[in-house]
Amino acid sequence: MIGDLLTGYGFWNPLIWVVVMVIGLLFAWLVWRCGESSYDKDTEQTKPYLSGNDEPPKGDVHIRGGNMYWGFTHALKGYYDKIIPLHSGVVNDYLTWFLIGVIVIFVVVIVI
Amino acid sequence: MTSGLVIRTAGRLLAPFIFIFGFYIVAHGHLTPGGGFQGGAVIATGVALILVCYYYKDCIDKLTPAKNFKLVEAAGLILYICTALSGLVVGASFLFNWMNATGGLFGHAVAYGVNAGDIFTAGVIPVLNFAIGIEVLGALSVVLMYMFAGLKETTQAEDDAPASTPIIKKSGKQGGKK
Amino acid sequence: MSLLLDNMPALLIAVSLFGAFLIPIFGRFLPKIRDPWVILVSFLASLIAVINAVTVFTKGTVVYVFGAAAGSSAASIDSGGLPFRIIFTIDGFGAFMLLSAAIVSFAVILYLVSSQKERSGKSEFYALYLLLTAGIFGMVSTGDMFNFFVFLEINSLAAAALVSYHRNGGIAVEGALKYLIVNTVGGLMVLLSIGLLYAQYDSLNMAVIASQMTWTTLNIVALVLFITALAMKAGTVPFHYATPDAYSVAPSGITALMVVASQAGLYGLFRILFTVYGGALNTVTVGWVIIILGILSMVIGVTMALPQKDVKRLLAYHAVSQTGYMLLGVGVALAVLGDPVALSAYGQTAMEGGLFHIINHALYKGLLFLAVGAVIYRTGVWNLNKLGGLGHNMKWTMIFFLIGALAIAGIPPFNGFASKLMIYESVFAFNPILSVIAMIVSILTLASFMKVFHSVFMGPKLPEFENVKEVPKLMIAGMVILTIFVIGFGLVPDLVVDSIVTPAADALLNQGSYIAAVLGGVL
Amino acid sequence: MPFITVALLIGIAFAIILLKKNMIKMVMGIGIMESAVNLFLITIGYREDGIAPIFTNAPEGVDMVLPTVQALTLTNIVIGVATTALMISMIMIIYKKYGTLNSDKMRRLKE
Amino acid sequence: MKECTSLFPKRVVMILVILVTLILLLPSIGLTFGEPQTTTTDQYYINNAQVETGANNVVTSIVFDYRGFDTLGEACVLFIAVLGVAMLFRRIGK
Repeated sequence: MIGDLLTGYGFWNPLIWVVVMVIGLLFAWLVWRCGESSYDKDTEQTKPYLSGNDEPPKGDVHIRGGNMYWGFTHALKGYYDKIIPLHSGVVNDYLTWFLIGVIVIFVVVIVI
Repeated sequence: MTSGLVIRTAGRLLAPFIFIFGFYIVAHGHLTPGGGFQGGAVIATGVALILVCYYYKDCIDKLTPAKNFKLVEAAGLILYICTALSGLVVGASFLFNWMNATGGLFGHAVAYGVNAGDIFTAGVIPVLNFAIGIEVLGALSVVLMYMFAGLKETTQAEDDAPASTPIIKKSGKQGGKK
Repeated sequence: MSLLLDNMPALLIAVSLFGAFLIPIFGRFLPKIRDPWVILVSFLASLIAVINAVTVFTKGTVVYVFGAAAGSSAASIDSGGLPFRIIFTIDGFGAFMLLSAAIVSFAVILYLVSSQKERSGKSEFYALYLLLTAGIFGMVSTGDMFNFFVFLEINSLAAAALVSYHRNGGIAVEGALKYLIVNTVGGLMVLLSIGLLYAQYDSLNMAVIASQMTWTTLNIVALVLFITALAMKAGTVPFHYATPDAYSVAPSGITALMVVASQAGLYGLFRILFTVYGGALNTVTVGWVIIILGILSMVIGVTMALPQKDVKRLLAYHAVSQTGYMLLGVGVALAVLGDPVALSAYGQTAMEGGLFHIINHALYKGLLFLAVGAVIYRTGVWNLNKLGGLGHNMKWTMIFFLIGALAIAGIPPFNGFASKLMIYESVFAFNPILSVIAMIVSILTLASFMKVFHSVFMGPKLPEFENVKEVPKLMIAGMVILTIFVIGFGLVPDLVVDSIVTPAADALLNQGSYIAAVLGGVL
Repeated sequence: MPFITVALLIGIAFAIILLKKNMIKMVMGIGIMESAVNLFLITIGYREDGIAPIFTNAPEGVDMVLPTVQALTLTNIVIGVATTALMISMIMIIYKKYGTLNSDKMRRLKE
Repeated sequence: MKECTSLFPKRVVMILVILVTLILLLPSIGLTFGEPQTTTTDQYYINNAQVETGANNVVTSIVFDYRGFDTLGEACVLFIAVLGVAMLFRRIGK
């Protein structure tokens, strides 16, 4: 039988969680059912209202992948400026890192 | 266009001896220094000599195309693995040397210590030697032939892809099937 | 029947190799039956791997001697106490890796047979695929140092050759060449340290070497070379540079299998650390080295993944990042190896979490690569900026990708959550900061997968992808297999942990049992 | 003494691999490293005044050198040949496509 | 762009190479040339290989019998190289 995955702090029992999720979905479905019954898909109601302006075409407002997390990378600019040049694409560098790894780990293991 | 008369004659004269020497090395692998790899490599040297003397184009026209050598190689490997699997058939483990000291082919008993050597000893080892010899001969010849042939200028369309090609049929000239 | 059962470890390799050797002949003369043959051989190999694993989990460590009169008996029957032949020693950990490789390789071949249908050079491709599978199986089941090296080379060469399959104007070949050069140098360093061990102990068997291992300068040199070379194979920071290069240009199905191939390198690392060196190790120092490698991999992997535009490259950086979790969990266990109290308190759990993450990662990262491959198969675009709105036409692919993305981000109830939870909790007991870093990395992982999911599947239908269809059924089948395991492992984590992960962790932590299994309790 | 040679050879090989930008030379460096490792394997099996471990027409009563390492070396030589063949052909393809052998120019995959 | 695109200047690389060489020089202190420390396995091969396998050449008996599986793997490596070369030089639409 399915038991708990004990970790010392909490537990993870998938069955309980599945039950909780099913209840949540049920609840969501109930809420959805209570909705306005006069809602109709193909009428004016579904159109977003942008202060009377025309809605731009969908293709224009779609955020492309490259634009997401622009702020994140911009905030960590100092970090990314350092880290991206490390991935230089030159094979010689890849092997130099190997040598550095050998030396550093050897020194660490020998000294400590 | 061919290379000079001297080279061609020398190549024609030498090649059979190289083949026989390679065969000798393969066959006596369990008695003298050598074995399948070395012998196969020597035979492949003979193939390389012929390639150098007669040019790649003439060779594949007159003799045999490179892909046949691939079959030769696969045949050698299949011989090896079948010999290895035959150990299972006789009830022992993979690669068991079941032909040794049975009296049959390659099964003569061998005396301990220094002796003159008897070619019909060592059980499956000569068989494996031959298998490896065939395999190495095929492999090195194939590699040589492909490198001699080189990459004919393939255009991007002929080449197999932008990194992860669409295989939408309608693009048409996208590298076809074979 | 018993003949076959006794020789299962040999058949594990022999079937794949035999299938691979026949493929050039089939491809030449009988091209029709080549594809069914590949599927059949792959299925048989996976089946044999599963049988082997089940045998190990029920009856204990399997020892198989190649070339002995009776293969399945212990090594010492051959001659005088020490093993003189090549020995396959499949213990719990090996069986665990066999399971993950078997599942992924079978799912991937179903996918590949369908997705590579229209290409040329398929005979070589399938033969190389089977050889790569054989290389992985051999690496995780061998008990002999040099044999390990040979399989490592098979693994590297086959993987590199497969990466270069779509030559793609040279870019794929470039990635393959970088991967090959890096792995060749690593392999040579492994061989050098095998030579160092051989010079001292005059044996190549892991158990024999383990039984005599001491902490001398020579062994330290060998250990350092092992750690760096195998970490390079596994793709941990700062040796990871070739990994994204190779993953991003390989055919998608192959990338899914290469995740397992690099985990075989991780297997080698853990095997060397725990079984061969084991108690002789200065465990705290080496454990911290492993932990720091893991933390670096996690952080740098995920931060490099965030701004990527190439979707496969992004996934490749996530592979680097997830490798860090495994190293973190196992490193914590290694650091407390000499302390029985801490080991039983949280070390064991950390170990199990790290190992559980290996199989989970193989499954969900395989699923993600296959799903992304399906997108690329239909659209031919792998730049995130140009993709969009595919959810309308590729519903199944979207669902599979979503499941994989939630699993990798550690969202319940998928399998990634279970292993990550174990790692967090046990690492928190060891050092809270490490655990916090792991959680932050997990959040960033979720964030970056939201980006991929949004930009590939969400949004309005784009005009250029108007006619995109769902992928063929076989490709779906390959993804379904992995999805079933991803969900299944998430729903019954305790069952999985008890039945396969705990034996694996025990096998690693208990060095003596490995030695006793090979040397017949001589020690 | 031979071990010093091995270390120096590996150092030279690393220097070639890291400093030379020509891919063919890098492959040569890897070849040197392979030879160095082979040399190391052979030397750890050497015995003073040993003969090759072959019984055919061997002199009586002489020590033989250790045979295992020679077998390993044979295996490694073949693996080296295979690796080199694959690398060289990849470089040939890249040269055809990129028109250069320089590893600095070979970085369409980066970041 | 500068002529040299490597991250590391040549001098740094040379220092790294020298350090690694120094590390690799350590085995020459620990190992003795000409007298292997332990020879149990190999002495067994020399003594028994001829009887057990019937081959006069001990190296061959190891390559093909005791460690025959390695040889299979090595043949596979060669096979992989051939397949890889054939795949790289394949021509489409042949």
